[in-house]
Amino acid sequence: MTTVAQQPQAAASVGAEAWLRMYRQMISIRLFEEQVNDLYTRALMPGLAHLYIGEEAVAVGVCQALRPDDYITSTHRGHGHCLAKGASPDRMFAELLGKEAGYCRGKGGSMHIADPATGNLGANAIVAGSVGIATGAAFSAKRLGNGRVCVCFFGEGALGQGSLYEVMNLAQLWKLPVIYVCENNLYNEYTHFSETTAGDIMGRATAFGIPAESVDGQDVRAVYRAASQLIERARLGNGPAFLVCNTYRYHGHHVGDINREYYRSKEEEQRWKAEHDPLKLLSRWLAEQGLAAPADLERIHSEVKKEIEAAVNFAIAAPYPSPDEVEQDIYA
Amino acid sequence: MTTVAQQPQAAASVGAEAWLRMYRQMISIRLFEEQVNDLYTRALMPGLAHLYIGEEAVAVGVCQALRPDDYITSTHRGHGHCLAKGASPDRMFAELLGKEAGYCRGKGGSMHIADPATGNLGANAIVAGSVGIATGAAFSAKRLGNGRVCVCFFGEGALGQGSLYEVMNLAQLWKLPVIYVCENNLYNEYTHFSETTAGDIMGRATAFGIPAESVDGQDVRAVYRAASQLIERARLGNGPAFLVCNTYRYHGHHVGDINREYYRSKEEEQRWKAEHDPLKLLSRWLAEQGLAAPADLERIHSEVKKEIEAAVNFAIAAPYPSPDEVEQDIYA
Amino acid sequence: MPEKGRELTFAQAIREALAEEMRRDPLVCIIGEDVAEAGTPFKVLSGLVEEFGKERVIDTPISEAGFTGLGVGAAMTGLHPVVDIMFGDFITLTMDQMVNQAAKVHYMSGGAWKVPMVMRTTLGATRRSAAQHSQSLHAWFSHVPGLKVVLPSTPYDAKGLLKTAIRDQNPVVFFEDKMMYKLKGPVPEEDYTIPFGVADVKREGEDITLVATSSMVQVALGAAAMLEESGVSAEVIDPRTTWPLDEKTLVESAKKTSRVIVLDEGYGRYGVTAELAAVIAEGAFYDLDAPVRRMGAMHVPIPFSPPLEDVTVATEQSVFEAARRLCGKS
Amino acid sequence: MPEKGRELTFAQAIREALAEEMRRDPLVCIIGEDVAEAGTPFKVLSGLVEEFGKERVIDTPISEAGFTGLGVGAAMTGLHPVVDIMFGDFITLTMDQMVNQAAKVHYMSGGAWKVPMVMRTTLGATRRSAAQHSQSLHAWFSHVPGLKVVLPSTPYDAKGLLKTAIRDQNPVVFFEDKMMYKLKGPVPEEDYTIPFGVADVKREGEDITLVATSSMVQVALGAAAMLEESGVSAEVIDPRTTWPLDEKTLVESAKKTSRVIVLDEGYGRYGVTAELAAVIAEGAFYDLDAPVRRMGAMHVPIPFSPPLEDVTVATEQSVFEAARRLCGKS
Ligand SMILES: Cc1ncc(C[n+]2csc(CCOP(=O)(O)OP(=O)(O)O)c2C)c(N)n1
Ligand SMILES: Cc1ncc(C[n+]2csc(CCOP(=O)(O)OP(=O)(O)O)c2C)c(N)n1
Ligand SMILES: [Mg+2]
Ligand SMILES: [Mg+2]
Repeated sequence: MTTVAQQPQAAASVGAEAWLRMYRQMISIRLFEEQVNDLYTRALMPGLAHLYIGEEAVAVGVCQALRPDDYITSTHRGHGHCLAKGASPDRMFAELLGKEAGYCRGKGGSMHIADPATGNLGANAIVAGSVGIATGAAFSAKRLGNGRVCVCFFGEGALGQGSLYEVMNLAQLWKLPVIYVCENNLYNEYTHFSETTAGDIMGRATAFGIPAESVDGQDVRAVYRAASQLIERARLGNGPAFLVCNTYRYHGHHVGDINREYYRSKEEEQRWKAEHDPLKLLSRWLAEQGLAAPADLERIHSEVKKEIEAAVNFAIAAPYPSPDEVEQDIYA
Repeated sequence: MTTVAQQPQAAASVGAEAWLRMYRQMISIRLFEEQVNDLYTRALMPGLAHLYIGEEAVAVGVCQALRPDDYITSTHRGHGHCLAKGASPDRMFAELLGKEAGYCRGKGGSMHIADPATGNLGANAIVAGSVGIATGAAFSAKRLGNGRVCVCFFGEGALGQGSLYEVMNLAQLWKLPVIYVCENNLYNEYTHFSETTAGDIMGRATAFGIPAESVDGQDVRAVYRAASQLIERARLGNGPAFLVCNTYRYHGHHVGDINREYYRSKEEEQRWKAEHDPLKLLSRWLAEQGLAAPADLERIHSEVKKEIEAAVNFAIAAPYPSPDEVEQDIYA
Repeated sequence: MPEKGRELTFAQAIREALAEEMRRDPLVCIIGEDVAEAGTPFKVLSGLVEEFGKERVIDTPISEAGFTGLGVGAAMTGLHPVVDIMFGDFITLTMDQMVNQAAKVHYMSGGAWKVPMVMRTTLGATRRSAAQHSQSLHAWFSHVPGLKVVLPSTPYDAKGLLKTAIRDQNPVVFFEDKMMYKLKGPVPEEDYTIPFGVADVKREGEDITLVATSSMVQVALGAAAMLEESGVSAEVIDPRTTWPLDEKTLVESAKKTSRVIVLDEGYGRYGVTAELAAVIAEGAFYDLDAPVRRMGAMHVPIPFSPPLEDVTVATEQSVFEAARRLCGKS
Repeated sequence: MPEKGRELTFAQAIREALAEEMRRDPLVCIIGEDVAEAGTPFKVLSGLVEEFGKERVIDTPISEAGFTGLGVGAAMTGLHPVVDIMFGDFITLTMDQMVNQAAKVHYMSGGAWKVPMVMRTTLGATRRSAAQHSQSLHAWFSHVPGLKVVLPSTPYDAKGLLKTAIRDQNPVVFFEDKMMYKLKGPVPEEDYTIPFGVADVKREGEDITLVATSSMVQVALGAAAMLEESGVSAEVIDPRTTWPLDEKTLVESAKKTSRVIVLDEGYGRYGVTAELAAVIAEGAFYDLDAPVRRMGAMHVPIPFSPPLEDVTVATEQSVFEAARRLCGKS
């Protein structure tokens, strides 16, 4: 559907630096999430969290194709999206711990991180809860003519929710610049998606005349390439698109979901980690292409590690909001 | 998708008698609705009603393919469905006038006629409001193994509602015997469906792997043939189907919608009436085939006319429920 | 409230408020089913699309959840949408978007995002529209922190409150009694707004307070006129917004008259009458001479049949009788 | 309520009620997200799919509106579905199916069709789940004629009331406090049911009545124990169903003690506390020594941060203090 003239410059002009930036972001998400798991295990984090480990290439590949002022909406499994869109780990950890310094002053927690500065309209704990918001942001962008687009991230579980179809109809009728990114990690909580999803996923968008693509969500280059094209197409006024990223979460549905054999096998998990790890795939390619030596990647890794550790320590040390903040920010 | 072995007997064995029965039913609906309009104009009917005139072949063609114990769900434009499924005009008129003798003891009115005896689960005044109920009835039929199917009638406006997609997904996953019959009469109230419907309608069902067909909804024979096949297919355990019937309402969205030029032209209305009238189409064919002489059809017409007149008089004479019935039937 | 001058219908007042706000602020737009050329089935919006175009008066598919959600996102990102839900009964389809999204975005984000949107919808029975087109479900939204809920009862209030709603930076739900669209009343030409959370004394009186919302204000005023003839002086108070709620004015009137009837067209049970009665019973505890009497819709799905439907809501006569009984007059 | 014998957790009591009813009646089935092998995220249903199979314990897509609607249709046509809505916050998505369909089918059809279905869902905060997973929205359903609403507070009540719900011929919404699943209490082995509309006196007392629902019953009992030590004798009454509502028991206790606090975990504003307070203030008007005090959830979206979340709901301590103040003791 995209013509050559509409091909984004970005995809063509990406060089080593950009791939290393994406590598750094993926590592950053991975290490952030490992810390989250650790905070949970050490009983330092209130409530639960849904880890993005294994799916890093999706958020990073897509968000790299966005402008800083573009919008995203995110999900319960949202830390990766927030970080990839530019959030800083310290205020994110602070939010996860319910601290005043958090992005939402502690009021949102893991599932509600939002940040106007990075165009993050917010993570959402209602499955498909943000599809309307994302479509509305695209509606504003079109009306205001500011050239922005919105990416709506959701898991394949959201395909069960009717509101997704309502807004895809609106988006296509009105040619809104919104990209629906379906992260198919194979499971709706504890149920395999094949038990909940009739027909072919791509048809769910093409039914509305919306172009749909499917990519290997573990390959950040593939994600970036596909996302860039669909995003530029939307930016040029050609309307919405649908991108399925096939991926896998390495951990449980949430940090407390430890015994998973009743719904998926250890072998399956092992296979994905061994054969489809987004970090390994990118680092291997970088090495093959001579774009980065192992030492470069190691350096990035240790830099990020330090950053993340500093961030988590910042959050642990940060104060809670005072109880009387409970009645602030109900109304603007 | 249907194989020859699954072809229903019915479609093949239909003879003159059946076509005449359908003719009678269509006339019956037409005259019923004309009376409704008249009741409204004479200020004898409380509230409003949505006339089915012009669309008779859809309800009749589909319901003729059903068993008496099969289920239907209906819409705000539901009189045709109710009559075609076997309701009697007297109790229907009584309901429209809010009388005790009505199908719902006057509590439902035009938009809520329901009748267990004819498998009518009820008309519904929420657009797409009955798609869940219809799918649930099919769920029961499958679980109880009683061989029933359910037909879910709705206007093309219901394609806007997400719940339709939720239940189509369920129906296909669980291979439920439900036929979604989309009556595309071109308008959602006062808006042309092309302004509200992105993509191709058939795709809305095939996206879920549900077979979809489209027929001339003015040709009762085409409707009957298509419906028979999909219904038998469902009855045999092969799951749901989707049938688009292309049709047209001759009157306004409701009886009070008189000046319609701002959303559709008189010429368009005239063209449909002149060229696509379901009664004319069938009577012409019956004559061509030598299955009925004009006199036969005239006789049917005058018989039905008498029936309808008697029915409306019954309803006008019938008493209202006593006010203390208001607190009955809230709970079973 | 103006005594003289120009009169408009309730519907005209709504339309004028929208037109003026749309002229003032190019970010205001209207989104809903059949809002453009049709001007809604109630014709409330007739003429707006001609002035503001289809870019700002936007017909939607029949997708209440979808376009309400779109409104939330549009409000967060720079527009000020007025979302039109044709019948209040259809808010059932928007509860997730209104309650889990619109109402909570500002708070959950620690104040980072805001949702300046208005939902306009209807309430009210006795239109022979049966159970799915006759409900008054404003109690649900009143229960939800983060929303504001407005219930105008006169053309004057409708215009002034709708302007306030559109200028508010929060999600506001605006309920219009569909039986009142043709009601006429004075509406000045000049720009004015009416603040939320300020009850209006629609009529002063000494013996009994009738607290009434929306459609029930007119009923209360009718009953008050009847009561006057029978020697009972009734004060009629309209909270105008159920949230924020002007408790003070309600309580003070109750203290003054010592007898109160609370009227609302929503179901009485677990509805608006319960909150208002509880607030008054608590605030005027030592001054009440009789229990607060609640008159909401009868606790039944609204029946179609006219003789049944008519008994489900309070009437001037039934309020008159209840008030006399409460004053020990019969 | 049994004094001795076998103890079960609240979750076990629910599971046992379901298992027994499914054995008794082959038409009962469970429909919801992750109800089968996963047994729900709260593990309340563990083991049921093993006994009853995937034909009767049915995992669904994430389609709350869709499978609730399917439940309504299934109920009308011969099955008796128990629809599982994982978090009470998601009832927002089912309002049209529950309110415009399930609640009205029987009435609108003049009694011709009935809808024997149960919706099981949760309520309650303080789980650090933030604003979209912590609400207690049972007031909405209580407002709707045609539905019955059940709020068990003990394992014993949970089992007996759930059995009654499943045997009822109407749509019943059953709210379980998710923080109570591990609470233990006596549950007899024999089959029993508990009728709807009968409040339970959880503790007798003389000086003050604490009317409490669901989670708040345990809070009230804790506060009552504290009060006893400080010389105040508190009666604790649990209505158990908000609809039908046992007004008589509430009013009589209020008349006896003359002081009442009403406790509910839903928002106080336009919520269950308002209805209960209004009923009591009216019924016990001449016997109350002080205004009925309402303690619902604070009128804010539930915040994530523990020190904030903790102040949004009533605690034993806050009830203790309020009761003492009401009794003029501090
Ligand atoms: C409306 C709604 N229903 C159910 C849930 C409970 N829930 C949380 S996550 C989840 C599964 C989501 O699966 P998917 O969309 O594939 O995302 P993933 O967790 O795999 O990233 C469910 C059912 C919810 N949060 N919201
Ligand atoms: C949920 C909902 N939204 C809006 C309406 C108002 N309404 C009644 S009929 C109708 C148009 C329906 O169009 P369609 O489904 O094509 O049926 P038709 O009237 O053409 O038979 C609308 C918008 C409604 N009844 N329910
Ligand atoms: Mg998934
Ligand atoms: Mg139509």
